[in-house]
Amino acid sequence: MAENTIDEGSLEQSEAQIADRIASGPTWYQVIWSSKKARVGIVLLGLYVLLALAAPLIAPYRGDDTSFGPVELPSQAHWMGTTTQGADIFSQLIWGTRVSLLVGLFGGLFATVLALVIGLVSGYLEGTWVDDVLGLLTNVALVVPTLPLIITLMAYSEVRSVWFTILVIGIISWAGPARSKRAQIITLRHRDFVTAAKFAGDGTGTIIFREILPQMTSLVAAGFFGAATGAIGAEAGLSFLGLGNVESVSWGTMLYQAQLQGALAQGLWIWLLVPGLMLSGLIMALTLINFGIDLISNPHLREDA
Amino acid sequence: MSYFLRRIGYFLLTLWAAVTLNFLIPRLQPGDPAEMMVKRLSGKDAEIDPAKIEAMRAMLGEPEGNLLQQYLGYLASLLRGDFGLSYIYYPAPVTEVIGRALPWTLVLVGVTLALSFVLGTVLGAFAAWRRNSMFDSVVTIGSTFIGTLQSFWIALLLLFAFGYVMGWFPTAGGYEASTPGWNGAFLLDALHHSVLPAVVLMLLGPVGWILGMRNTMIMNLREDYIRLARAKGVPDRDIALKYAARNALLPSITGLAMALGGILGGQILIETTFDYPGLGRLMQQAAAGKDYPLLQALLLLTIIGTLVANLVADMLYGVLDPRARKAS
Amino acid sequence: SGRIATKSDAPAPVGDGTSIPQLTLPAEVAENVAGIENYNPFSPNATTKTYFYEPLMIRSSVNCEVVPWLATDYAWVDPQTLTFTIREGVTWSDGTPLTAEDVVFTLTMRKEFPAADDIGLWNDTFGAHADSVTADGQVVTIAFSGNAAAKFDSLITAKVLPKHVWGSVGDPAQHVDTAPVGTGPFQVESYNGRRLTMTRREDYWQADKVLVDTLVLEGNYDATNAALKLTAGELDAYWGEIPNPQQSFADKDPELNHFWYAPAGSTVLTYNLTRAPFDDAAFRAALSHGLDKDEISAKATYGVMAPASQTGLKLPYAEDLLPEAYAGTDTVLPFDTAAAETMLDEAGYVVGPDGFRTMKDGSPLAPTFTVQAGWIDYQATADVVVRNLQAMKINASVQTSPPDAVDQNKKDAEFDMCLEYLHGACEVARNLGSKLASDQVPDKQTVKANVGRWIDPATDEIVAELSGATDPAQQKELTGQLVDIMMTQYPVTPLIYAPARMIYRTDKAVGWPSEEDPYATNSDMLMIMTRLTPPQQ
Amino acid sequence: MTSAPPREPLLDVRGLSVRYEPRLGPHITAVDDVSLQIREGEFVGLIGESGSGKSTLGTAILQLTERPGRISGGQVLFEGMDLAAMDEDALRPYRWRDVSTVFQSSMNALNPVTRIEAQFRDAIELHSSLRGAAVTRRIQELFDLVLIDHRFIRAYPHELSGGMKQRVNLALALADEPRFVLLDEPTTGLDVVVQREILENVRALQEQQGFAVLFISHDIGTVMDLSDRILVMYAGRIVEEHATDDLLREPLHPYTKGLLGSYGDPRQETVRITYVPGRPPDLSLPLIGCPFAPRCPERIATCLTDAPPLALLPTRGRAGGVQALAVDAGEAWEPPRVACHVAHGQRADPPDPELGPITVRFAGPAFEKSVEESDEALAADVLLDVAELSKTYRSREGLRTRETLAVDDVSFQLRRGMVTALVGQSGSGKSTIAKMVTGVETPTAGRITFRSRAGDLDVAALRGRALRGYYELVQMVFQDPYSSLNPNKTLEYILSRPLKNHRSMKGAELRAAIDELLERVALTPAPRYRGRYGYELSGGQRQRVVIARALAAQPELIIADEPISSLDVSIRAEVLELLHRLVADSDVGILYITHDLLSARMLADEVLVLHEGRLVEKGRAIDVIRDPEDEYTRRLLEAIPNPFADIYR
Ligand SMILES: Nc1ncnc2c1ncn2[C@@H]1O[C@H](COP(=O)(O)OP(=O)(O)OP(=O)(O)O)[C@@H](O)[C@H]1O
Ligand SMILES: Nc1ncnc2c1ncn2[C@@H]1O[C@H](COP(=O)(O)OP(=O)(O)OP(=O)(O)O)[C@@H](O)[C@H]1O
Ligand SMILES: [Mg+2]
Ligand SMILES: [Mg+2]
Repeated sequence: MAENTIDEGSLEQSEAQIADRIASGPTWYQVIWSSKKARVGIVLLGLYVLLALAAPLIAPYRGDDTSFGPVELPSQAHWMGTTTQGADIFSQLIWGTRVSLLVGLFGGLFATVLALVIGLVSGYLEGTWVDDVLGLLTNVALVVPTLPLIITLMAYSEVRSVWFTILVIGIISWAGPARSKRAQIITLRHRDFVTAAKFAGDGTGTIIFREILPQMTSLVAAGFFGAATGAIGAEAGLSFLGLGNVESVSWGTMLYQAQLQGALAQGLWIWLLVPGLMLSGLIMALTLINFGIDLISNPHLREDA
Repeated sequence: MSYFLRRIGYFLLTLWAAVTLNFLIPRLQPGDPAEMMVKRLSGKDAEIDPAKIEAMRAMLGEPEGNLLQQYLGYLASLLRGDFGLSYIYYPAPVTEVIGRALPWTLVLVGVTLALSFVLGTVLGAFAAWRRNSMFDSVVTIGSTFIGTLQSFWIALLLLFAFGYVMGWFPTAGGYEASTPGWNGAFLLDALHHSVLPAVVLMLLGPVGWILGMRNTMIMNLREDYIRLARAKGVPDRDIALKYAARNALLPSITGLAMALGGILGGQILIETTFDYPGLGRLMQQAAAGKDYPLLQALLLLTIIGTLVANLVADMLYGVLDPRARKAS
Repeated sequence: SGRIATKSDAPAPVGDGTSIPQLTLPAEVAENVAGIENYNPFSPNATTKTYFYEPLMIRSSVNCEVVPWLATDYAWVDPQTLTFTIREGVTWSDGTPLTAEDVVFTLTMRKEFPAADDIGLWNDTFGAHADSVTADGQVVTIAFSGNAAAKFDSLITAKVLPKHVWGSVGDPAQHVDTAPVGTGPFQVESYNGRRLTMTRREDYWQADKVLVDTLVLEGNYDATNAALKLTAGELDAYWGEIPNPQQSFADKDPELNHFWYAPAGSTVLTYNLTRAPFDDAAFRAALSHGLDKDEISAKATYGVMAPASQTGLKLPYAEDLLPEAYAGTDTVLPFDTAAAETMLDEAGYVVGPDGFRTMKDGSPLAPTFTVQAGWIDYQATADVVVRNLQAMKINASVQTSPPDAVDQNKKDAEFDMCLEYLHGACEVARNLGSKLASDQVPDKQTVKANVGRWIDPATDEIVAELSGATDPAQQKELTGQLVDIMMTQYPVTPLIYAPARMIYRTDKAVGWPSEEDPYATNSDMLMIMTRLTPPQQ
Repeated sequence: MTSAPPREPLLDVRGLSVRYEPRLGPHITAVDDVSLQIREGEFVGLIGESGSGKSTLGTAILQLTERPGRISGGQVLFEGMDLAAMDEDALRPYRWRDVSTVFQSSMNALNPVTRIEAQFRDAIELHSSLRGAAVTRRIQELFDLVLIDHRFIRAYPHELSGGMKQRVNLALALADEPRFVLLDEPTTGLDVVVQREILENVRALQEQQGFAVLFISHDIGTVMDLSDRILVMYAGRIVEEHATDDLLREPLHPYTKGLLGSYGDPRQETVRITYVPGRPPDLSLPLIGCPFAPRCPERIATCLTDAPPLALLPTRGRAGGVQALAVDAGEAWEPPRVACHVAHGQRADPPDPELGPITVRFAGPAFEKSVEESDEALAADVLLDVAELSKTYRSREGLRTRETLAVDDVSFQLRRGMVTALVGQSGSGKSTIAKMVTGVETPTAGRITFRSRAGDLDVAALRGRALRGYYELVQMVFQDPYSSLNPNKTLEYILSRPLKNHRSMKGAELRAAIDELLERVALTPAPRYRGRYGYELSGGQRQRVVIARALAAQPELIIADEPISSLDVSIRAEVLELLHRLVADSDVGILYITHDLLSARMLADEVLVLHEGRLVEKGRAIDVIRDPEDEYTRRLLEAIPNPFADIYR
């Protein structure tokens, strides 16, 4: 019994020493940049962002311009041909970057914020009824299958805008991260510097926002990139099932239309191939960046990463 | 209240909450199932025959009483194990419909899950052990890349390449000419049909296990007991297997227990793409066709699967990790 | 109603006299997961509803001819009394002869079990409900409570059931029928949960006309798979949607691969007539002239379906019904943006400072086009329509919503424009009529046909008269009046014809319906089965 | 302790260097050209500040260096065979049978998922012909050696207490009767009493079995107590190698003097301890001259330019001879080695006249405490009155709830301007008392009355805002300065919080107050420290910041829970000094919680001894230490290593 106390003590101490070594070591951006994978990811993401921002300059036509002849083969005017509705595939591909990035950014943000708030509240109020209720909610959210939930939520919407997709993705993906953040907050909450802040007269809000949250940045960042990756994939999946916003030009809707129009039977395999490649490129970029972020919170993975 | 009872209580509470949600989800959806059914049966460009809708309504039966009464009735029939008749397979009972789809999913998803787990764990462990080697890079980068691919997209490409162009594999369904049963012809037929879906699952399945195992193993390799084992002169292979892998396996095994619970949800996207007659496809159909009784039963199955898997994973952890036996 | 086909319509002589060994057609089961065997025609999921139980008569969906089937003849004694003469010499597959009692049973059991009344015989949908069904020898008499002429088309589709089997099964809707006893041309050979194999009945009442020895129903294919199976010859016909059938299928073997998309009705642009400016016929007229139906056809159907006539009739098949005034003229409105703009200007919808037209009072005009998400041809259509409207300087936009939501919008009259299907079956009162009748305005609960809410007592009167009319001349006269409304008032604007698809191969059988021989559509498979012959060597 | 006669070296390390070359961050030479020899059956101590490279050296000797570390040069000869040149397969036969170890954090060195028996079994079966029951008998023998009940053989590691795990590790290290055992701080984190017990156990075994030991620790008291010979390490180099007895009498290197100075005898009327100011050098930068020179009070000009080699000092005793060496005539004498210009110069023949006389004591800063100071303090006003305080913790374990009586009927008073030490073994309830006194936990029974200048407060009843108000009166200094400073915050932010919250300061006033606080804890010049982050400071500096933060609220009482136990010996005195000055200057009361009687004696005027939640002894610090009444207090006292006992008595 007595020894148990030591055990914990020494553990805490070594944790602190590790934290110390990290803290006094390279800065976070050095750590991320040090990883070859992350570097590739950042460059790749940069390309995508550029593509999205400069879409009007790069794309020959608007993605939703359907005024061309349907099913044209690749040509000078249409590098990848046109869709059955007469849209330029290459232009759609480029404009589609915008939607995916938008969904990634805001879907990731929304899910992260939701998870963070719920995790924070229940972690900080650990053991109270609020924590119990939120815990139950989290558990339920974890066991309810997502797809039918999405279908229900989607069926409700008269207008399927990208924002609605983002909302739905956020709503279905907060539970897991919220749980891990709760655990993280509970360990942080028992750290000495939090007690010290209490002694310094800081209120709960100040402690959470100025002492605890900054400690979680790498976790939150990793969570954000994870959620963004998930959101982009989810948008594609939803769109593929026809549950997305069919008006917007996204890679998911491109795949959906290609599949619906029997693109493969018509030999229009480019239409199916390229959106999937673009999608996986973007997800790859985010995943690679997350490798770098992992190195911050997990120095063991760091050596020669 | 004792710890044990609390756990069971929590389990039941979650179950109740999930079951209630399950009751509400379909009821919150707009649209009249009878109308939906008739429209679905007659197709998009077709006249809606009010007589057919009337008949369909009579067939499906109107829900009785207010929402509370429906809810109580629902709970009561759940307790009796009565899930009613499926709408889209009317008049087949939901249990029978699910019973037909269950083996397909169990076999396809179960087998690929087991194989993925074994393969992923072994590869992950090996990559961690040979960290920074060529093998490690190939496995890590490769699985990361595969992990970024969308399952339905791979499925479509495989269908195109090996189904349409090469014609090596059937492109839809679970079997074709043979009669289901324990006969060689059927088993071969079913195997032939499940190759492509299984390939997709086997491509994507191991990714999570590989990366998870690799990470935990790398962390474990840093532990003092590994260093001690080296100091003891324990051969490398034993260190890798008995020390590092044995410890790193713990989270993977609990993960496996959870994943097994998830089997009951099927693989909606993949099964749909391959038109595979499993639970995932069934769920997609039930959702699209607003087959409430079927949808509810499937959801319930998934929920219970996940909950039980959670419980099992907890208990398993207790068995596998001596530390947990005391701690929790 | 229509004409009885004469005996001379009998199938062409059997080429070399041999039979068709086997045909493979897509499964009728909508879903294929469970493979549950049930031949109950009332089940939404019946393994087949076509080949075992037969109807009284078959009315071709294309040319509206009534082909006698289990009934050899029918007669309207008066608009409230209908008689059928039941064919003699027909036997059930268990050997029992078919009697008029069976027909009476088939019709009367619906009264007790409304779930089985899929023809609305005992309620007041389209025509008065029945009071009694009686048999006298081979003649079955149905007495209605009022004028029931409009019920005829659905009435004849009732599948006749053997009383000696079905009389004791309780609620027919819930019966699981695994051993069907029917009058149809085939009997079950085997079913493996996915593939239904049927063999020809030698004792079928018109066995000489059915040359298919083995009929296989298999697979619920999507477009891509179907195209693949068809091309490979593993499937002989298909009537689901295959986008771009010319390229995906027909071009791959022009000799053997064919398709014929018969018009089943039209896709019509429906306006919300309760909202300005759609309540203004001049506005609708202008719009109707500014739509590029050819492009719609190209984008939505790969040019397969032709632009539709503004009359609401499917032409040329319903040419007979066309009133004198329009006969011989092109009733497909030409695409002319300039003309449309002039019409709009004249009607007072002038271009405002922002370059878009305004309402007559100068308030902004920005209609939305509500379209079903996932209905890809509808989306393409909406796309073109909105582009056309923009060209007319009307600031229109598309709003895509889930189909259920669109239905709800239709029920609530919460839309500006949407697409609707105008059925092109033979009963003009039931399709064109119901689009324009005020009692067919949808309510909160049910979608009915008059989605645009055309409310006009004069029209109501025409429709009422038409649905009670049994005389062809009178029918033509009344139809002409409805056509006139369409041509002058533009309550809806037909865009293109909607297809009843028939995609088939001719290596094993010929005699499929086609442009040249448009005798039936895919909903008349039983009839088609009697016309298929082996290809001539 | 006696020096063993010279024997052939069992282990001969020649010019060993180890470099850490992480991809990120600077590369360092953690072990720099180290040579040492260990003979059969010899017990050698290796001491040095944290980070001096002790573990790195030990690990390199065992050939267990891991990435990013790398042996960059030198040989490790074991009986003449160079281990450093062998590959893993060639090494394996040597492992454990010849060379074994107990690691620094041996608490985690046992595989958590296998039974202890299995972990012994593979070590034994790998290296001997014993099998089956013979192995079991061997394990039982080993358990007997380390005094652990046989039933724990079948246990899992987590079922053992920390002390037992350490002993099991020790037994495991001896499983194959090795010739050489590396002990790397085998008892860190353990309770003093337990620690003492284990180490004595080790020493007894070593003498009995005759294996050689390299014992690494920064707890020099213990090392001195046990070792025959001492190696002192600084900045990756051995700076002194000396037989223990001689070293105690006459440390040669100024750094060694500094380390030794941190030990004093608590029984003395006036206790004086020294500390080495400054921080060790940054090993990633090239070192010019003697690495210790910047901190050295004896340094001469040459030290800053020329690195002194570790050279033999063949002279026996000092040339000037302050004190004669008492060495038994028959004993073989080994000449010490030292890397110091001054030490060599002073003992040269003739001695370098510019160097001044030889000193034994560290010439740097020191901290003294006399009995008189305590007597004055004991008369001050009562600040906190604790009466019949008890605390029972309830925790669930499986199906049962377990109750722990952490504090049992404790009464005491704290006075202004006085330090009261609360001494006790781990788990005795010290922190629990601190928590109740600070209102973090509510007592199960008893009263805590805070007699502030503004009136009496019932501490147990304080909630929310009132509790926050109470923190204007009571502040806390934590055990671990690493975890009690948020690494992401500047010192300015950290110090501004209590000033803002408790003293409502703003703007220029606030900044001035921060500077004043920094100056008060001797972090001068203040502006240079304001913008620093916690991680940029040494442990001692951090603890000063923690103390400054506690002072910011101008509290009347400060609770210091083991404020120095996680610090390096060389900086402990520094913090004690600061706390001491604080009491003298600001009239605050301090409740000083510790398990270390020496530091209690250094700082406290009154001592409370806690044992299993009960107060077993209470009195003037010097009295309690000189004449302990309670048996338990006596045991605590005995556990204090006192290497000087022979010399000063
Ligand atoms: N894995 C590593 N990577 C980089 N530098 C390291 C690593 N391990 C240790 N070091 C550095 O090497 C130096 C020596 O470390 P070492 O652990 O040997 O010191 P020590 O004397 O054992 O300290 P302690 O008393 O704290 O155990 C330190 O400066 C430390 O920061
Ligand atoms: N929150 C808690 N729940 C249950 N038991 C506890 C709790 N905190 C402390 N204890 C128990 O109370 C006893 C006293 O603990 P406390 O932390 O006061 O000891 P300590 O003297 O400060 O020890 P150390 O020197 O290790 O810090 C120990 O047996 C400990 O296990
Ligand atoms: Mg060390
Ligand atoms: Mg404590």
